[in-house]
Amino acid sequence: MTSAVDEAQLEAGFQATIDRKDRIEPRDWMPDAYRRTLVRQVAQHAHSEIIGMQPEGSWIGRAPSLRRKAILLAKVQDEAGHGLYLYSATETLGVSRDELTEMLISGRQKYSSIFNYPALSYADVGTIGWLVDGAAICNQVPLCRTSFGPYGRAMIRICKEESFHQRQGYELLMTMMRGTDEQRAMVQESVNRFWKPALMMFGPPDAESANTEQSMAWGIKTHTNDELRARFIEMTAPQAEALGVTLPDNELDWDEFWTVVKGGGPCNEQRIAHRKQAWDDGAWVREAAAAFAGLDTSSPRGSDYSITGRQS
Amino acid sequence: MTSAVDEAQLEAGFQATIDRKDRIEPRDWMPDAYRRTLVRQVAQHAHSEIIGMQPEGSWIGRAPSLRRKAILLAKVQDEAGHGLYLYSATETLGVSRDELTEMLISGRQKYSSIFNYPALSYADVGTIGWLVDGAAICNQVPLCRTSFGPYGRAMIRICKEESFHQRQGYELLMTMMRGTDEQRAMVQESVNRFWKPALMMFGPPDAESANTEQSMAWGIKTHTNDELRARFIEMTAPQAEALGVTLPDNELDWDEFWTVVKGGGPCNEQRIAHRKQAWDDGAWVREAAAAFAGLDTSSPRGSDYSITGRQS
Amino acid sequence: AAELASYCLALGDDALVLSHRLSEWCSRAPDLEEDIALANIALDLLGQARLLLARAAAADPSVVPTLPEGSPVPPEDALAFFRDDRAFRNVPLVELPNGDFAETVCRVLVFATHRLALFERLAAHPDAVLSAVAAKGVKELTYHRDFAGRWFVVLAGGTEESRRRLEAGLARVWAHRHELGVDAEADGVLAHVLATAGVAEPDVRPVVTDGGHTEHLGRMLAEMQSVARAHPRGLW
Amino acid sequence: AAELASYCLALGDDALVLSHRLSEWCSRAPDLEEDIALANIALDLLGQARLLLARAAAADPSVVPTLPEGSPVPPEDALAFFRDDRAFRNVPLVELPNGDFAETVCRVLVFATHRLALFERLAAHPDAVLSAVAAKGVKELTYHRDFAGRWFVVLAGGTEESRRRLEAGLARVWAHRHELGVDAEADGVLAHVLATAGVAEPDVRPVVTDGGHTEHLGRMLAEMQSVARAHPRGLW
Repeated sequence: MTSAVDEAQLEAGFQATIDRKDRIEPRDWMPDAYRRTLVRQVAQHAHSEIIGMQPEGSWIGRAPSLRRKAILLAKVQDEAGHGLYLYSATETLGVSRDELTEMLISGRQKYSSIFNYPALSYADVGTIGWLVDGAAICNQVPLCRTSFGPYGRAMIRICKEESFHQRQGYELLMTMMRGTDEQRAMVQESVNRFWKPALMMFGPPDAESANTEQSMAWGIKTHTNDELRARFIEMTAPQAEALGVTLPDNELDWDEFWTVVKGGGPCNEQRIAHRKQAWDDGAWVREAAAAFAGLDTSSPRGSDYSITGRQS
Repeated sequence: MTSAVDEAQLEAGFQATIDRKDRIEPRDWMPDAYRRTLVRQVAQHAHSEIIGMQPEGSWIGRAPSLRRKAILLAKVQDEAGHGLYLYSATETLGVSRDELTEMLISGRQKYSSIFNYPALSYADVGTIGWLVDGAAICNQVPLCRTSFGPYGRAMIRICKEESFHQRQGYELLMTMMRGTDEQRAMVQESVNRFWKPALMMFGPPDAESANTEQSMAWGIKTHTNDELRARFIEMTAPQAEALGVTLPDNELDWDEFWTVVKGGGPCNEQRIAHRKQAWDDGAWVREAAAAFAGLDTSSPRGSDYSITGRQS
Repeated sequence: AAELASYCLALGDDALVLSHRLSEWCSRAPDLEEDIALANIALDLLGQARLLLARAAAADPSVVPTLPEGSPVPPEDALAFFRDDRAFRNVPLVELPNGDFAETVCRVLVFATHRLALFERLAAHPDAVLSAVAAKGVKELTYHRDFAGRWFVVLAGGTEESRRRLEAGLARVWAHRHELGVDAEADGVLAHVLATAGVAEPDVRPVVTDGGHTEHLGRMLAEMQSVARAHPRGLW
Repeated sequence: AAELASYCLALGDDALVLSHRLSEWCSRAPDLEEDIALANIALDLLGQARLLLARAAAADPSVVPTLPEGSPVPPEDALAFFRDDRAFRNVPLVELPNGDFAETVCRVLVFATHRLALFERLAAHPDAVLSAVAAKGVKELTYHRDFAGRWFVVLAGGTEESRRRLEAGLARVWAHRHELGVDAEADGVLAHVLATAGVAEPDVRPVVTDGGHTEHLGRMLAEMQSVARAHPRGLW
């Protein structure tokens, strides 16, 4: 057991590491509250990637060209990959993917509320890339310098891929704007629906944001919600002009935000039910893999077992 | 226990009833073999109605006009109704619907092999009405005079509805033939696929038909397979001409027939799996209804319980 | 006339979309009697949809999508098969996937109860066509509501599993109930059914839909419109 | 050229249709690793499909459906999105619904094993495009086969349930195996995998398909082609 004096010393060392912008690593001492906050934040981020596969994923089967089908499938696959890195980061904090998935499914952990809005047309695939991934990047670029090492390194890789997705989304919208009148109307209608929910992705106004202060002191957060929101609006306005769409005003309905966060959004139940179904349907496969691995506990994926010995 | 002498007397009375074209009723004495043959035949007929809902049913969601959607849904619903009358007829012979359904699902009882061919275009909805229902009517009209009362009476009602379906199918094809070149090609392609399977609905050539002789003596069957087949071809040729389609030749591949009967047709497994799924998925509902009815054992359907007392 | 057209479209689309969902039960119901009954309800609603879409098209021809010249598609079909999902006016409640039999029973109960209360009033509507559709619909909807109401009571009092499923299905439907509007008459009938069945009103937060659709409608229309759209000059 | 086009269409449609089925697993796989792996296989097959459809269109432009004048749709998309199901040349095996993960594993195993054996030979095909597609495909298909083969062995040796599901899935796939043609090399590889897993070759009757399709393809294309067909002049 650590004495109070030791603890104060450890805490001082921890804060010093943060203050000189060094990373905290999994084996380093860290305050329980820091660990809990990080688990909550990284898990929420991981869940957002996984739940975020659904709105766009529902359009893979209807992508209107083979090229777009390949781009969209690869993008949704990347989101699964991001989920994987982030769940791995939480595993270094001592929480397993299974535990986190159970917390997601049971509603004890959240994911980004933006994914509780439906994707209703192919233009939404573009808009999600442009605005939703764009807002995510604004939120996440500062997190590349976040104090917890595994999280910061995951964010560097994720941000790189997200920028690529954002450009692809914008390019889809640009192409559609050069198409038919109906397509242009689809793009505008899609932007109308996503603009305000995208702005809400930065979280409530600073005055109402409960965790900002402590998170900033810990180097988990580096800018306030309103700062990031303003930066995003500034970045996006000229892009909208180049695209030829009108952005709605920036008046946000925070009652709607809280309703959606608390489970009353258009798709909350659908998203969780989809994830639960996939998880439950896959239980026998995960059990079989565990049984096969036996005491070894390594999953078959990791093995280099080759059926024919001719693997390239 | 009935003595041998009594049994001979009963059998003579039974045969006399048949010979003077009177009906055998459920409470009448009948030979075990007659009962078994009837159960097999009526059950097979009932199963055919129920399995026959599937190929056309898969097009209800894609019917290309609201009028056609209504016609098709009503037709498939009629097939459920036919199944219901026929299962009721077998119940008078002491076999319940549940038992028969289990025998269908486990493959111990058959259904008409025609439904193991897929319905691949909307023209098939018309062709199934014209050729498949047409062949069924040829088979069934004589059965209206079959010796077992409940079966004969069910057939009268069913044949009336089947004629209506046949006319509707033919009318759909006629309409499509007045449409685009693509539609005309769809009709011809559909007729090409269904013609021979429809001819095989009359069963194997007389020389190979195992049960014909006894069934004719019992008044369960009144014409041979080949007689009925020839009658159908004769009836259909001028209809094809009026429609403007070419009928394929009449050379039948009996190896294919037996392959399909024995389970190797394009859709055998799909049809049974679909039926099994529906039956299994509905088990909890049937159990709930039975539990609710309690000792009464009547199902809620039969009750005249009204929620509000305002039922019209 | 534009207002009448818009109103008829909304009522017609509700009927069309729910009819399509109910027709998905065809050959899949728990038993033949329910297969037939659900097809009956689907057919009644399809009939209502056809009359209402035709009335909408007659009241305001501008609501009908433009088709290639020489297309023989009648207005009711142009509306059903050539409109994009975003132009559909139905409530999200009717486009949700069927769920199990219990959820279907709950949806039919809530939908038919509300629509019946509305149609009883619409039977006095100044538009002769709409009032006639409503008057005919009252009889049909009474049957739908009573079919669903009987099964509601049976499933509530059947087995533990049927009650669990019924309550879960009711909660899902109840979260969309506000889309049907406020109606004291419907409230009374539903309260009576729940009381008879001994089921408590679900404590659920209404789903925010803002007059939009769910992701399910687009998928449904992709299937429903596929043949018609592949043959825009087809005769059927 | 017509023969080459027809051959490329058949190979391309197999890849396109199976890719679509595999992409249906996206966000639904047993775990993230399998979600990613199945998407990889789907992407590889989609890539093969694009090259093969483009080759078919170049070899014989008459296979490409006619689109409205001024339509910007490239040949690969005209073939994928504007052909009727009856013009698709794929084997029925690839259009069957996914079933569970075990059935998917069996389908990928059998399909990739056969296609790999074929592509190894096609790498020497006189048509430079086809031979290049085959040479690239060999590497991809080896990965697909080994992914499926590893899971085949795991599911066979996992739990009672996984073995039961694997055997049931294999039987369903095996009944369509003849559609891929006779291939001694593939036979050998599959026999080896089955032996390694300790699974007996299923004793099933081959399903009669006569070069036709199942009812599943039409439904799949109704979904797949819906957006493209709603916007025949669209730019994407």
